[in-house]
Amino acid sequence: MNRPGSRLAALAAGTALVALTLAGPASAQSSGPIKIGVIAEATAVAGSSIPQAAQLAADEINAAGGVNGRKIEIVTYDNHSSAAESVRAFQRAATQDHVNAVITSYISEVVLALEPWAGRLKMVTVTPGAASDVITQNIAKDYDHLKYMFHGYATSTSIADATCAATKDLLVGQLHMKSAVVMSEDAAWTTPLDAEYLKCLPQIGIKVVDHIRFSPDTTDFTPIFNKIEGEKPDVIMTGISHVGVQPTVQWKQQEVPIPMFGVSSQATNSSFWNDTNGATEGVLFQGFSAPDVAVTPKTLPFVQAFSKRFGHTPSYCGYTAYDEVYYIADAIKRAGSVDPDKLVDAMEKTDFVGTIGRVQFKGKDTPNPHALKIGPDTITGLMLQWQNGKQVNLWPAKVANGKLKFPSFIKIGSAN
Amino acid sequence: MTVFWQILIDGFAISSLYALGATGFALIFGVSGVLNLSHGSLMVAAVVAAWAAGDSLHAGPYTGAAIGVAVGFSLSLLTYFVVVSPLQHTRKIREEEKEIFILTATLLWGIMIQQLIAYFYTDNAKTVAPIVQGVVAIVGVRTPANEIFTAIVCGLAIALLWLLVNRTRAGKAVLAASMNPRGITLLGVELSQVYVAVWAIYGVLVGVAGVLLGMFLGISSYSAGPLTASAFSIVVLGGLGSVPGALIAAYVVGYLETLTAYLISPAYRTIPALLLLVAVMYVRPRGLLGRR
Amino acid sequence: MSTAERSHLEVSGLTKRFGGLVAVKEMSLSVAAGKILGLIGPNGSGKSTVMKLIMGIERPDGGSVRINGVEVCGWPSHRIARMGAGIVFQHSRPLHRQTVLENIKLALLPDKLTRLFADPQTDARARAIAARVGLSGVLDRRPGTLPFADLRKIEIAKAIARDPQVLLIDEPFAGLTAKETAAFSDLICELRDDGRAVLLVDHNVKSVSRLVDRVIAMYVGERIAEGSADEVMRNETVRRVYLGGAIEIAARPESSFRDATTPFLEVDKVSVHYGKAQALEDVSIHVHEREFVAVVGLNGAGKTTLFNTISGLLPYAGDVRRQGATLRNSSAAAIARGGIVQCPEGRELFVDMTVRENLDLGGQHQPPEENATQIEWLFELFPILRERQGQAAGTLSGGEQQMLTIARALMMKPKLLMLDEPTLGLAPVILEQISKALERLRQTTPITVLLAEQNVTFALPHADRVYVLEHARIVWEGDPAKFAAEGGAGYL
Amino acid sequence: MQPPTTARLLLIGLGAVVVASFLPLWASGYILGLLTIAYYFGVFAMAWDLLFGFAGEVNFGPTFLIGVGAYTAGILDNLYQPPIWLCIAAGTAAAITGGLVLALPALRLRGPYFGLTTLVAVLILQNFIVVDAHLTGGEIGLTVPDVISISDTTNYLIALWFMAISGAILFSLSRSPVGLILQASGQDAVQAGALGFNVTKHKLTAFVISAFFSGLAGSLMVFYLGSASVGTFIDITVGVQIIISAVLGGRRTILGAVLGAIFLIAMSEALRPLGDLSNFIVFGMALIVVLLYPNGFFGLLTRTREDA
Repeated sequence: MNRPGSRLAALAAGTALVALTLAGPASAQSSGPIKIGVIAEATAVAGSSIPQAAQLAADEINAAGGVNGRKIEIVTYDNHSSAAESVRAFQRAATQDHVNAVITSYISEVVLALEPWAGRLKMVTVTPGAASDVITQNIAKDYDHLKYMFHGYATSTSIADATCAATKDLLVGQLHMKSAVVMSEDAAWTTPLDAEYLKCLPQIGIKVVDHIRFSPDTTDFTPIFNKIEGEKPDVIMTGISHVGVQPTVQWKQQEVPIPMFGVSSQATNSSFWNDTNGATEGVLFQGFSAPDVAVTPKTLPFVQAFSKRFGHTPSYCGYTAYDEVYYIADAIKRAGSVDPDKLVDAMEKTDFVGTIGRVQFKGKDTPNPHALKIGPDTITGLMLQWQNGKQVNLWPAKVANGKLKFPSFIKIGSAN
Repeated sequence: MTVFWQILIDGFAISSLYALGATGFALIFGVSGVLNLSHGSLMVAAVVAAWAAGDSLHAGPYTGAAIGVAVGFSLSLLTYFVVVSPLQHTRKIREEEKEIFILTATLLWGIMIQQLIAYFYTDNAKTVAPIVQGVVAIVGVRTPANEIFTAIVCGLAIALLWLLVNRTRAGKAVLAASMNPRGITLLGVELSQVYVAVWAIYGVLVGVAGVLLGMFLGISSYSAGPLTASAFSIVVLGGLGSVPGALIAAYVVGYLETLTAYLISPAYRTIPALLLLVAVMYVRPRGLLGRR
Repeated sequence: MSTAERSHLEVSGLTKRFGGLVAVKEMSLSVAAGKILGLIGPNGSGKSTVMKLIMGIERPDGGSVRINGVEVCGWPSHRIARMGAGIVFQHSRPLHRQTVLENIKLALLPDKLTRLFADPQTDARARAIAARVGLSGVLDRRPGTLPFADLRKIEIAKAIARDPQVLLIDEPFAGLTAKETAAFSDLICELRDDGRAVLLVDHNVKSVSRLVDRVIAMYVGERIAEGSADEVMRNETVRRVYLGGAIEIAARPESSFRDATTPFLEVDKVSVHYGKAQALEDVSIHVHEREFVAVVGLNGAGKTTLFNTISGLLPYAGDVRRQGATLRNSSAAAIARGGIVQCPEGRELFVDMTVRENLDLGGQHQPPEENATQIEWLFELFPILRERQGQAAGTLSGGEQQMLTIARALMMKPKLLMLDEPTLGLAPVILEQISKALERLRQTTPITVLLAEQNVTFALPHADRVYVLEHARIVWEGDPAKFAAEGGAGYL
Repeated sequence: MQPPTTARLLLIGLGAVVVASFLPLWASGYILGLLTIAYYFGVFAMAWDLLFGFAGEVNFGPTFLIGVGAYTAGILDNLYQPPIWLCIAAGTAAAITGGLVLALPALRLRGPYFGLTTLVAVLILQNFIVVDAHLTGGEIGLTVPDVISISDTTNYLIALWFMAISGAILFSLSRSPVGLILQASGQDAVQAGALGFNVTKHKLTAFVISAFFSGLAGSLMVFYLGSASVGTFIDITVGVQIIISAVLGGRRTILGAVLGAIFLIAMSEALRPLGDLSNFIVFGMALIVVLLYPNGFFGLLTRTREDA
């Protein structure tokens, strides 16, 4: 009669013990190294570059003497692409490992889940790859509370703008295209993107003949492509991230005679060529960086260092994460302290030329504070194309390293 | 008019894929009453294996496909011997509770496979190098040769299965076992052997279905869950344990999805199929051709 | 009619169809307070269905069920229960994680969601009931640890917890030893003496004759006789149903079989339990090569259990030997391949397959050409099967299915053919055909047959020797001639 | 060997909770955050176990109830910012309604059919949320402006005592007369009916109770996390976690579910450095327990076995 009771009692203590074993020694505060937490998706191609690039930057900075004599230490957490796990990791970073800033995730769901926590735990947090406009809109709504969040990557809207700018020069200017079909996955992040497409495309003389939104878990794209073929547009403006391999492969298989152009997050991965068995030949996709495009003097050195150390080129988040470590360090230096509020002030004054361009954040009173400024004199973005296994940049002209080139089944101007 | 043909043709390919995927699933349930929730993971494993073979070993499409099928096959047997068979024989669990335990166990097993794949090959979507390329025009519909190839292979595989089951002694025994396991024992057939045979057949089917899926659409380790769910619902819709039912259901679902994608909106592709399923559940809980 | 007031249970014109089959037809019965009615009939006679219909577990297609004059026909069973009917199921499934006491308390609980705490007297009442059925000793034990008889007592206790005036008991004595049976009978009598109306459902009159005031005998859904136990036992129709008509026999003396020393099949002191229920108790039988042995006994006596034990489908104590070699370690399939083939009571046909396919499956262990000749021979034996070749087995009539079952077994070229209740639910004319076929087998082939039957007239003409199985034990052994005199007596 | 009595178990449970209440004195905010989530999952798992272990219904869609509750509360707060308790009440109510809508027809089905229906309910909900992004925030999730508290300790204690109270209620319920009837209905509906119990009524109640706690816990968790997303509340994998917690902890024990939940979360956290291998290992361990110790942790601890 007695045993099981006592066993249970033992368990009660055991429960607490489990917790204990997880608790490491709390580390020192102001002296010692500056800690930057990196919460990212180790098994996703896009995410896996984030901790690597951050580490690279940290090592470079430390080699150069660190920040105010303090070394930078990168603490990484794998979030298994899950928002819930990210929150737990974030709590650990802040209250257990006492990091001074966090770089996290390319998934908007994760970043948005962390945003309130950044506010609660007063933790300067920067995302290297999420695109949702909501992140910065939230900051605008509740600046005092959420000002610790910084959007280190372009918002959907500004990505659409960058794409339009490229469309103007490449498709309208060079190929005299007149019509387009907007094809996006039906998801929250594409809502502002599509809205901006529909606004800016007509302004540059492209008629949007149809606007297709498909379920993100679509596997069979034949119906969609058939429909588009029927409408005979000059180009398909894409807004895809959750899917990428599937539509690309089926576009090739079905030999859709219309080029795909626009946002295709998966296409920015260097592994995309292999994942699609080369089906991506000729696909155009917007980006802010590419392995052999010297966007700034810093880009190529970074890519070389990165490839040398990790054996493969960085994902798009790699570039931004690398820059983020630098400008966080820079902000700490300027703030002369790691106090969150001081750090935020310094971050807001960031003016830093990184691997993807000149980094400046929009001000407190803009509709989306702490978003990157996108434009000719800050970050222009690129328009790349897959050409036999390589990502070739076509736009803007001054950093282009190739010419438009389409596979044989593409019929340019088939409409007219 | 062309829309009609488009729906007819596209629907056929995707439906055939569903059919192939679900057949094995139904067979297993029919014979041993096991719902194998690691189904999707096995398919994904086959695809990734085929892809990896092409990617890292530079194997040709045929070799790649072969390797994929082989992996599906061996994993299926592994599933049976490591997870299912022990639970079927244990005395620790009351018979009436074994169902939930086998469900849970295969579920866990599936997740383990999925995690392992993600760990080694990331969760990116993968596509298997297609065996045939190019486009063919059928009644004015430009159709990828691969789509036709897929449909044909599925057809062949199902036909072969049919022959195996109806024209060979071993196959007959399996079929009989699915109708009346006790009867077949009394005729001197070892059920344990039948089970192994069934899991072997299932393994091949899963492998083939997976590889075709990988060539035609491409899948990632995330697809494991949805794949299981779709097989599950198709089989229930057709009537648990009835292979013909599963076939019919597969085409119903496939065409319903294609219709929705064409005529309503690609955004709502899956919803009508789900609703139909629920409706059938309530109107005819045994499914279309359900026996049990 | 005036009985309506007096009798607690009043059933009239009760009818139930399953698809085409009429399971219960225009059944009427009435049980008055303080009386016990026995409802008897062989398997498939519909007696259990009647009970389920009364209790509302099955939905009647017509008729009336009155409890204390209240029409409850078609009500859900929980409402009928509240009207004062209780049922004791043959198979008990108590709550395994609860103690005996808790199991009894369960039955005392009101059907309320708000009742979060059992009211204090519940416990006392539960204990009282337990004492009454003789469970006081084991109140805090878990059902899993109790003998079968106690499990049955728990069922009774649960059934009487709500103090029902109408008590239905399904096969009260199935699986009980003689001693337990006696104790159980007394308990039932007490319940009657409380002024309850008790309906006992069982296979044969004998087991309940001590208790019942009146007996109704059913056959294929209809009442064939009613009266006192003796009357019913003497009733011609009943005798025919159970014993069949006059018995002619053609036995060969046991000594005439050359393997007299070690018989082909020996079942040696075999005991089998279903959970706690004793299904076979020290059963020993033997069958010589080429001999035709009949095991007669009523449903529930253990015939099927015996066969399944021989076929290796059940775990058992004791030993089963084939030509002196134990079968303990061989799988059911191996035993069948070894030539001991069973035609199961349930037939176990592959209903969606054609007759021919079923036969082929039987012959799958032999080379095709042998099968061809074998099938030819079987079509001689059962001509009807030839016509039905291409038809799905499920669509055959009962008799044809039975023939197919036998034929399928014969496809395996068995040394020993075990026939379990081949006559079950078959029309006399079909029996005739099957009987002829068996005789033909016996004459023309070296086959050994072990036949389990409750229909004695069918069994005896072929049998060389007869065993009588009763309540899991062999109670009589001898040749058919003696059976008519001794064994038959008290068989009903 | 007899398992401990209801009162005794509750006492020990209370002891454990009291001990756990003092954790904030020395455990870091991270540990607290970890356990906070674990406790909410504990409630999910207990609610599931009531349905499976007692009513005998395998609900593959616990996240349907949770999701409906969580999102209703979240959306309400997002749109109108009423007082939080109102949102939570609304979420709970919605979950109960959802539970009824699902259960009324679904209870006519048995075994895998019932399971599939609940599974489909989850898929449909998921589709709806992704498609109606303007209302639900879609796949990137819904940000909730208000939170109950931003203090780790407060959140921790709320979760802890919420779990403790839910556990006490559910556990006593399971051992109360109603629980007894429920168990009887789940085990043998025919017999339960013959004993005069309205089986459907009782199973429906079980479903509603399960929905109540799932919805309530879901709503509370939204206001702890400050955001709701498919990945955290609705995804099938979340449901899988819940089911596994319950089976691991020991089905038909209610309290065991909590152990299962804490184990799963603590484990996956402790093994985080291993990346995706961690999940592989955690689920591997779970599989081993299922294969070798079908009675789960609680079974091992209390030696509760069905027959012996």
